[in-house]
Amino acid sequence: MADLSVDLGFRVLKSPLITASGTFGYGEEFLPFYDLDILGAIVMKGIFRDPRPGNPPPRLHETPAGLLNSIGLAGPGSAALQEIIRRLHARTAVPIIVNVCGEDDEEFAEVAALFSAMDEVAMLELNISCPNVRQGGACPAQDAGHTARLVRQVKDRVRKPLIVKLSPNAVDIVAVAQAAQDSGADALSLVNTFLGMAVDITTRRPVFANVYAGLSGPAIKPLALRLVREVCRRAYVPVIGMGGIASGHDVLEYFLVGAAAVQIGTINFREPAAALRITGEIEAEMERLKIKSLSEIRGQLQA
Amino acid sequence: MADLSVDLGFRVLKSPLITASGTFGYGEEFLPFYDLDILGAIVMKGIFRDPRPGNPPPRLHETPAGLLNSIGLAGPGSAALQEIIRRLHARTAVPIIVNVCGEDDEEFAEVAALFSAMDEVAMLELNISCPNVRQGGACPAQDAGHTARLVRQVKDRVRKPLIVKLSPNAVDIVAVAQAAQDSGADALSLVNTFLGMAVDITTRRPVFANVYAGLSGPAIKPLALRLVREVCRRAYVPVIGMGGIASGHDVLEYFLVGAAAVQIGTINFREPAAALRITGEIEAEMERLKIKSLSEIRGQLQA
Amino acid sequence: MQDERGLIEDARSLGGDYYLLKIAAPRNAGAAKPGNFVMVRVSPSFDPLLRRPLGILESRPPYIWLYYQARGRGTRMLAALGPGDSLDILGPLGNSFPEIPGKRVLLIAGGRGIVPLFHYAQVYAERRPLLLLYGGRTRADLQLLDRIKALRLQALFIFSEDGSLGQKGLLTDGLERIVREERADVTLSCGPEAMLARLALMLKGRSLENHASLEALMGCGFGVCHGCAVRTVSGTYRKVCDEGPVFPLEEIQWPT
Amino acid sequence: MQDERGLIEDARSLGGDYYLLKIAAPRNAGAAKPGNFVMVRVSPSFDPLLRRPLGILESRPPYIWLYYQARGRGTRMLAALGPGDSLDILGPLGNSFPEIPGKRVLLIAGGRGIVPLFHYAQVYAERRPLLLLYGGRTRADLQLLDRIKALRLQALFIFSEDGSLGQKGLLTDGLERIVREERADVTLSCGPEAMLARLALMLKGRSLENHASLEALMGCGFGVCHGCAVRTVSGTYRKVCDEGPVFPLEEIQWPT
Ligand SMILES: Cc1cc2nc3c(=O)[nH]c(=O)nc-3n(C[C@H](O)[C@H](O)[C@H](O)COP(=O)(O)OP(=O)(O)OC[C@H]3O[C@@H](n4cnc5c(N)ncnc54)[C@H](O)[C@@H]3O)c2cc1C
Ligand SMILES: Cc1cc2nc3c(=O)[nH]c(=O)nc-3n(C[C@H](O)[C@H](O)[C@H](O)COP(=O)(O)OP(=O)(O)OC[C@H]3O[C@@H](n4cnc5c(N)ncnc54)[C@H](O)[C@@H]3O)c2cc1C
Ligand SMILES: Cc1cc2nc3c(=O)[nH]c(=O)nc-3n(C[C@H](O)[C@H](O)[C@H](O)COP(=O)(O)O)c2cc1C
Ligand SMILES: Cc1cc2nc3c(=O)[nH]c(=O)nc-3n(C[C@H](O)[C@H](O)[C@H](O)COP(=O)(O)O)c2cc1C
Ligand code: FES
Ligand code: FES
Repeated sequence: MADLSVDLGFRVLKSPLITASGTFGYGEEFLPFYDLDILGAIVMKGIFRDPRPGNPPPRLHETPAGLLNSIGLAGPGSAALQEIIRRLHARTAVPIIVNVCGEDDEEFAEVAALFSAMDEVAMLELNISCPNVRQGGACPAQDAGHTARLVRQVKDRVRKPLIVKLSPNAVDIVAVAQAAQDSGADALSLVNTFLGMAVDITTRRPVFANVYAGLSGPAIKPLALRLVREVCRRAYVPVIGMGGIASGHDVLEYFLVGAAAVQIGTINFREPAAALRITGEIEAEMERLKIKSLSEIRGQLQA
Repeated sequence: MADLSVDLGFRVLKSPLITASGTFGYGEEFLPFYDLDILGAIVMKGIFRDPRPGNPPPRLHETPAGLLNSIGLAGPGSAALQEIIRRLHARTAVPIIVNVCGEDDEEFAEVAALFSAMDEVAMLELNISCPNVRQGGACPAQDAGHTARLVRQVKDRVRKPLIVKLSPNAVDIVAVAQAAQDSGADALSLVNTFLGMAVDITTRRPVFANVYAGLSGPAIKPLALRLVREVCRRAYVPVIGMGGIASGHDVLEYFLVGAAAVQIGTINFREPAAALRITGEIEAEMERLKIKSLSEIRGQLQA
Repeated sequence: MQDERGLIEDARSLGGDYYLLKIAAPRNAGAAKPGNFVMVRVSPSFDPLLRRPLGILESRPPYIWLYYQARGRGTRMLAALGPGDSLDILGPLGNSFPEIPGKRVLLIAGGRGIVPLFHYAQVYAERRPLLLLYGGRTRADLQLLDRIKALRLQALFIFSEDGSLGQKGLLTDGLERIVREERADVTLSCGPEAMLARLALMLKGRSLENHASLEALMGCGFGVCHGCAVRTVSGTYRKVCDEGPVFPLEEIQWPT
Repeated sequence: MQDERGLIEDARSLGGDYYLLKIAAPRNAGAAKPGNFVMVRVSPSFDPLLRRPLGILESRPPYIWLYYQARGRGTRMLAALGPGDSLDILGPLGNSFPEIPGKRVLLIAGGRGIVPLFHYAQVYAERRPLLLLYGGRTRADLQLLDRIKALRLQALFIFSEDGSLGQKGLLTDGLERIVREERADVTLSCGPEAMLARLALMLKGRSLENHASLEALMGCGFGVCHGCAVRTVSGTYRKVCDEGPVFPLEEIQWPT
């Protein structure tokens, strides 16, 4: 059997597959479908300090091969998540990544510090790129200066590896990526959802109360892959690629443009055991292509 | 029957539906499918001064609900297109829009002037946004300063209404839109294709020789609709919306965010008589919503 | 909860956009309780991307029956499938209607809302008296009458808005009298949002116990996406897929 | 050229990924010439977005027959359709093989490349002697032999790489001898690119007239997208859909 492990420098993962924040609940929900231990890691749904109700419905809108969401980061707050993590950690050895959110820089730092202190947590992912918190989709990751300040501030308060999650809606995603790594990010992950919208022509209103929502799913893969390549060309820290991944073939494409690991998101909704299938497909592709380790092809795009 | 006409200010079109450049050949190819006269206008495939062979194959790659293309603006050159336009004009009364391209500003102006002088041509569309001319997808529409210079230069040489076609890959599309209208554009059209890519994992090469290609089709609709809304909020000239339109419902969404007309592109490949079907669907939706004219809903999004 | 490959045994069009599917899905069939639903993947294509939630009409292992209205893109693709085709079925999902022994239960079904209530009646009608109030716009919305009559209900009241079947009017027109004359203790309901909202208003302040099964847009169906939120009277949100689809009628903030 | 709604009359799996479809499509059937193809919309879904080009195997109005290999996403969806399903068919498209009366014609088919050549034989075999050289990797790639034998060809030469049917080897192994012994004047060929490239090399400089039917990625099939470009020896591009799919073998720049 192929060796699926990947090396992020600061940590080796037994598989390149990580489940993306907001698409995997708190892990527990997937225990009926497969042993989470086959995964490289799981990312918890984004968390703020306090409980949040989330946005009013509708929160989803299906588009061709895509999904618009405006969940609004509904969640139980940090204290409750700590409990959930302890419970989950007792049932599985899969590395747990906490997706840290904040209304302002101080909240980001505080939440990050809290989870950095937990033994059960492997890494932190700073979600500076959620389009559904403020109306119009503004977020720190749209601006390199803000990103640099925020990453430094958080980095000062944490001891765990810090992944910074970037937005495809940034004016210049490569500049933001550089700002993040120069400010101490241990890894970068991208992309979060693309800003999009839909209109209810009968009511003449936007489908979503916030007007814009985030687009994910297979529809965005060609766009996300290009952005991941752009960032990988300038990044000296490992890049975790995502956006529309639905097959082992997709995973290898992300590796060829330079990703060191990948996340799978929306596909988990459609197919709860997607990670299991994709793991098998990665192995099959590696065998077909006679690759012993994914590091052999990482960044090896001949362009 | 509903009145489908739309007023661009400088010209009234009998239908909001225009067929998009590069997806409708030179019009003639669609004569077997329906009477072109049902359309508001047709846009010719992009044209340079001289004949161009286009890019090496593969030039297309299908993605979920989308199409990546890197045709490279293959075409017979301006002189041959003039002949084609005369021939077509003899067979149909549909307004003809020429999609003007150039390797540099001077070529844009020269080609525009040439077609501006033709009686058979109704308007010009300046294609400053094609991602497939240079490697990496660079084009004038990525930069407001360049756009302003180019539009002024072209405007000085033409007497026909000038539509400027914008790129969704611009760092700031709203700034480019403003630059274009301030420099004399009579209308704006958007979006051209989004930069994306695909990888052949067997050869470890990008699918396309130019690495990046342009994504079109239903997959991009939520993203394009949002950009059209952003531009409409600042535009004082009419905006022609496009990106993934495949139904009458889609057309009305574009009108609600502020479009004054729309273009349909990729759907023409899948369904040669798409415009005929969509025209019927627009009429049916107007009847259902009790709208007498599309101007009643243009920009009427309640957000 | 299982994601299993079901095999279509029988697929029929019943008229009026309604379809009935018989599917061999032993794991779902073995575990289904009245009120549960499944998430069905209608196509290997990514368009539509999401599965569709459908209630379980009946379950007799190894089979389950689905009864649905083909209106949109996804359900129309489902309607194109036939015997021999297979279908990914995730379920059974959600909570179920409470059994509530010893009470007089009135089932209230609007159109396709019959689904979970039919299942309920099929499981419990032998054990105790059940009443069914069934309404639709026209007779086309009131399918399955033969099967319903075979259920041994104590009473069946039928309404159609156009009078093409049963009494003419909305089923809520008959509610008042039926509740009173039949001395119902409990209502279990499922139907369009407007119908449930009207029921909530009419039943408010009475001594009945009321449970309703809700519909909502669903991304996953098993609690992870938070897409299926419904607002409660206390201002918080509940997830229809795993905290429902059955809720106390009074708990939901209905549109006014 | 028509975009018509065809009705599937018969759909069969022939083994080895190969399928045969019989479709009522009177307008296409009435106009089809050997070498023409159709663009088939495999699903109402936008995934796959584009139609698939498939050659016309046979046409007897009001029917056309398609013979295809289900390998990728689109053709596998096609394989899921059955009698009674409808299918949007755009065609007939492209040019056709020249008739070339009075010559000794050798048809060369690799695998599914049999399609346009079968059609050619079906139309012209009664009028003049035709030879067929037919090869594949294994016997599974050489379907339709019964139908081929019924065509009254003058001679049939079969090759399979694994020797499971006919002679063992590539069909090009037999080419030299057949051309010589059977004194062929013309070759008409269709098959994998590597096979056509090899033919071009072997036939170069000889006095035969050679025409090959090409495959290319197609966006539209009727000349508007320029997606189907193939490079010619003169360095220009030709569109396979409307300038082809049949080209003089020598005109194409084959990969080396
Ligand atoms: C728990 C539950 C049980 C259900 N049981 C049944 C049943 O037994 N029979 C039946 O006919 N219908 C049932 N429905 C409704 C059914 O799920 C929708 O009619 C169906 O999803 C519509 O899909 P579409 O592809 O036809 O529509 P489209 O318009 O193509 O759907 C677009 C999107 O909207 C969603 N959607 C549209 N309408 C609804 C709706 N009313 N409720 C939920 N999602 C919707 C779709 O799932 C999809 O994500 C149930 C819904 C829920 C939540
Ligand atoms: C003129 C013409 C006639 C053809 N006739 C036949 C026939 O009679 N029988 C048959 O089995 N096949 C035929 N083919 C090949 C057939 O079109 C492809 O096998 C089919 O399009 C593959 O689609 P897919 O969904 O299975 O593959 P996918 O891998 O899902 O396809 C992805 C994309 O690649 C395209 N594609 C993939 N392979 C090819 C190919 N070899 N040629 C063209 N496009 C391709 C698809 O159309 C689609 O756009 C013909 C091709 C052409 C151009
Ligand atoms: C319903 C939903 C909720 C999400 N919530 C979060 C979140 O809480 N934090 C975050 O960083 N990303 C969130 N995302 C973004 C995903 O993690 C991922 O970046 C994105 O969906 C692209 O990947 P995909 O195309 O594989 O889904 C969410 C996405 C979806 C669809
Ligand atoms: C194959 C192809 C060729 C195109 N060629 C041109 C072109 O020559 N000039 C231009 O301005 N846009 C060109 N476009 C962009 C379309 O006109 C349109 O802006 C884009 O496809 C988005 O619309 P759609 O999603 O409806 O296709 C081309 C698009 C495609 C798919
Ligand atoms: S549908 Fe995903 S949480 Fe309910
Ligand atoms: S396939 Fe579109 S031009 Fe040939």
